[in-house]
Amino acid sequence: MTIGWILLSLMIALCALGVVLARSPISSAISLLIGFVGVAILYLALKAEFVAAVQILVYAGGILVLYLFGIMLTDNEALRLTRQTHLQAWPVFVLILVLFLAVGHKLYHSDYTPQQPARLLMLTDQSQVQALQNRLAQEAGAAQHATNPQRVARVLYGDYLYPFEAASVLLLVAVLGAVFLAKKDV
Amino acid sequence: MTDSYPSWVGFTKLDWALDYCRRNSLWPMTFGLACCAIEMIATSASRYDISRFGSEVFRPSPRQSDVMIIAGTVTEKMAPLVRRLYDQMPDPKWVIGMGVCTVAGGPFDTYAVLQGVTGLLPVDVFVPGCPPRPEALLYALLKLQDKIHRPEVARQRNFHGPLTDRPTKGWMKKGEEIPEVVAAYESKGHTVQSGQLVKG
Amino acid sequence: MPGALNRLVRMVTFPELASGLAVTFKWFRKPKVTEFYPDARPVLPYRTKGRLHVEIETCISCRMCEKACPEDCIKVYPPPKEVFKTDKRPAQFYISLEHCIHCGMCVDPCPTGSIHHSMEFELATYNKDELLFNKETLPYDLAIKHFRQGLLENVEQKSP
Amino acid sequence: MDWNSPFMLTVGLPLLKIVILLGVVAFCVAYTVWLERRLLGFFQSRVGPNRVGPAGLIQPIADGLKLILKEDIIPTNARPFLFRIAPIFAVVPAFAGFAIVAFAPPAGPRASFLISDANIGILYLLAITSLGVFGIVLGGWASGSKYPLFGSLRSASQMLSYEVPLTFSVLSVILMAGSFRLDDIIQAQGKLPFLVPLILAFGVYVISAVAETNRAPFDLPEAESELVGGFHTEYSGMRFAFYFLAEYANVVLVCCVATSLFLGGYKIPFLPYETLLAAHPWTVSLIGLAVFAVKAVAFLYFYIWIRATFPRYRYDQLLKIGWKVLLPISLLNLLLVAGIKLAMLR
Repeated sequence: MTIGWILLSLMIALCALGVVLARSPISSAISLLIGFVGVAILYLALKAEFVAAVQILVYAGGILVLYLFGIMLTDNEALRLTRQTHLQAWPVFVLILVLFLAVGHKLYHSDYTPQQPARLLMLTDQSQVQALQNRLAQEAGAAQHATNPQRVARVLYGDYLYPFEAASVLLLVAVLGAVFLAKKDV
Repeated sequence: MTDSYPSWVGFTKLDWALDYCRRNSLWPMTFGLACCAIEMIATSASRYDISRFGSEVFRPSPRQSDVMIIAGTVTEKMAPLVRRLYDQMPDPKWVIGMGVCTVAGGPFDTYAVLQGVTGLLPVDVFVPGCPPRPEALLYALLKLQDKIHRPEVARQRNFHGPLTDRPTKGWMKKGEEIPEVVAAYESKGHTVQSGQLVKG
Repeated sequence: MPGALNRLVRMVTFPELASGLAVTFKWFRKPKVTEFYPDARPVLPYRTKGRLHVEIETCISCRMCEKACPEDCIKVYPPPKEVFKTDKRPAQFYISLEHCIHCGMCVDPCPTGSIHHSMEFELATYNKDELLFNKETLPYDLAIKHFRQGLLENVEQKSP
Repeated sequence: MDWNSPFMLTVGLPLLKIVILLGVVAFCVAYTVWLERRLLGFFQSRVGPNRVGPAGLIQPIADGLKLILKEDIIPTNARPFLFRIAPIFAVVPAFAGFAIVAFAPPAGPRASFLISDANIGILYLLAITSLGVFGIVLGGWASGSKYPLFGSLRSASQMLSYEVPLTFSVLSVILMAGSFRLDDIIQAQGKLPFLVPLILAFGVYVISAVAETNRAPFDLPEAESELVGGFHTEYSGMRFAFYFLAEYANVVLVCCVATSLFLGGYKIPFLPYETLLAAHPWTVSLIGLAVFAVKAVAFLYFYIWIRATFPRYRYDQLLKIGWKVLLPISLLNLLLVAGIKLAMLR
């Protein structure tokens, strides 16, 4: 399993590199597709089937096709004739490396365990923490028999209802803005 | 060797089977140049129904077609395009020249019309007629199928003989009397003997 | 209000699409119109203009057909003069199906009715040369001629 | 051979099932082509292919072998690598979708007629079929020619547009059944197929499924009169056969899914399958398979009937139907179903 995980992570990392470094935009899109599929397999290995399916459905089947649209409708010859450099990639690479090391260091030295929801970390009162932990344990017991989508739904529409709704309002605003911008005469 | 097997075991060659597939799946190109195209369309329509031979899949793209039916007059201006479409077809490919225009220019003896497409393309089967009947095109298709399956038939000269490996039942043979005609003659007191009318 | 209701019902039930489907289904159930050509002989009209048949025995080498032909696909070679006095049959007779457009213009001027259309349409060849017929290779069928003559008799009998 | 060994249970048996299913599906797809050609012939008052073998039954084999034997052309302007792999992108999702279709009730603990009893079955199906668009888009782009490019662009936008109402109509089924598993959905239709309560969703599903599989009257991507052959104009021989296979595999998949979601799958209403299954497992399973096949073929017949009847839509009409008619209808239907479900819970 570990070897499989390492191979998969390597594949995803290579695909991510391919997205950034590939000269042809279509190669970028293809490696992005393979990366998405790899991430979906990773989710499957973590028993998060719902997220895996949504990952493929939304990112690979929807958004990436729109990217391909954009690529195909651009003037490919002109793009090929333009001299391209990857000089910008180096400072970005250094920045990402620093960020990665910082987050890794912080994670390595913290007592954060992924089982706890983020809300648990924000609480300071020990009794509150205990109560919440009890409730979570109960819910986990109940969720043991629930299917994966049900568990996702419970988290999404229970613990994180307000952020979820806020995000949808934000998206709606973005959609309206896009329509407004794209319309020639309002 | 064949004696040691039961009689229902058939022996064949792989080539035979592959040629059988090829000849029964001749997809023509959607490609008409003049009035013969109308007859070609009629051939694919309900009454003559070219689909019975597996050839109704008229492909719009030369890449997927097997047989090009040059249906009509090939003008000098169109000739390079016809050749180009032929070149774009993948092997193995065949050509049926339909109508007298493709044989020798037909009625158009002018500077603008190619006097026969033999110099342009290798034509497998010629169908004379102006335009030929849909059945004539079907006959040409059958002849082409014969040629694919038994290439040796194309080398021998046969003057409109019957198809070599297909029984043509109910066909009129040379010198054979048509029953209705004979009946009509006999009602008038005449007789017909070996194709000759004998007045009674 | 009933109009609006009607419109709503039409919007939901798509009667146009249903009637279209009904039409195709009607044809699905009907007997088919296809002729099974190689297995069954097609019923051709009486005046089908098939391949030209020439009865060399009755031809008098008058070259009327040659002159009438708009495509110059007929070539008649009359016999030498001495022979012609007694035997008027052509020395050679060419019909080129490479050019023949089956117009029938050669049939009408023929004084002896030696040249006429047949019902033959199976003319496809592998070789272009086979479309040129001469006196020896020109097959013809008297039965067809008689059939056509019988037809003409019938027509004459019908029209007073 | 030890059928109870863990290796057989986890690897051997599923692999065997996959091989059998692939064979069966490929066979079904080939004869779907034959059925379509025969039925189209009947609809057009002719007979269709009937001379190659008895009733033309060898026709699909002849076509397939011929296509495999044809020359494989890669145009000069094409991107060779993408051009080669694009048909695979089209075929794999079409066949992978069959993994979760429950064809018949299980005859035993290890004799089920489906490969994966995943609890996200329908979501997996939607995800996998949404990948099919890549084969079309990449194939059209890699051909290096304008008609395939236009065909693939049309196809992609059409498939993206119709995926939304399709998903919404499927969601209402999921809401009714309360599960993503196809088997649960079929079990929920024991008394009444979802066709009756969800007639609106069924209509939306049929229309968007026809559009998703790029079939007439929504066969815009390969509109011969405008674009030569759509995205597969430049493809010949075996690669074209792959596209052909993918298209018809998608058709068969849509028929199977419609049977499972709306027509009650292998169930006959009011027939107590469970008690019968305990008594005669194999008989009931095979009867269930036959019922499924009959329903799927009936849906396929309807599919071909539609193709034989309606003319092709114009492109703007197509998108208008997708976004302005089907999407509101399917949303409304979803809200209705959710409301009824909520009222029933109370």
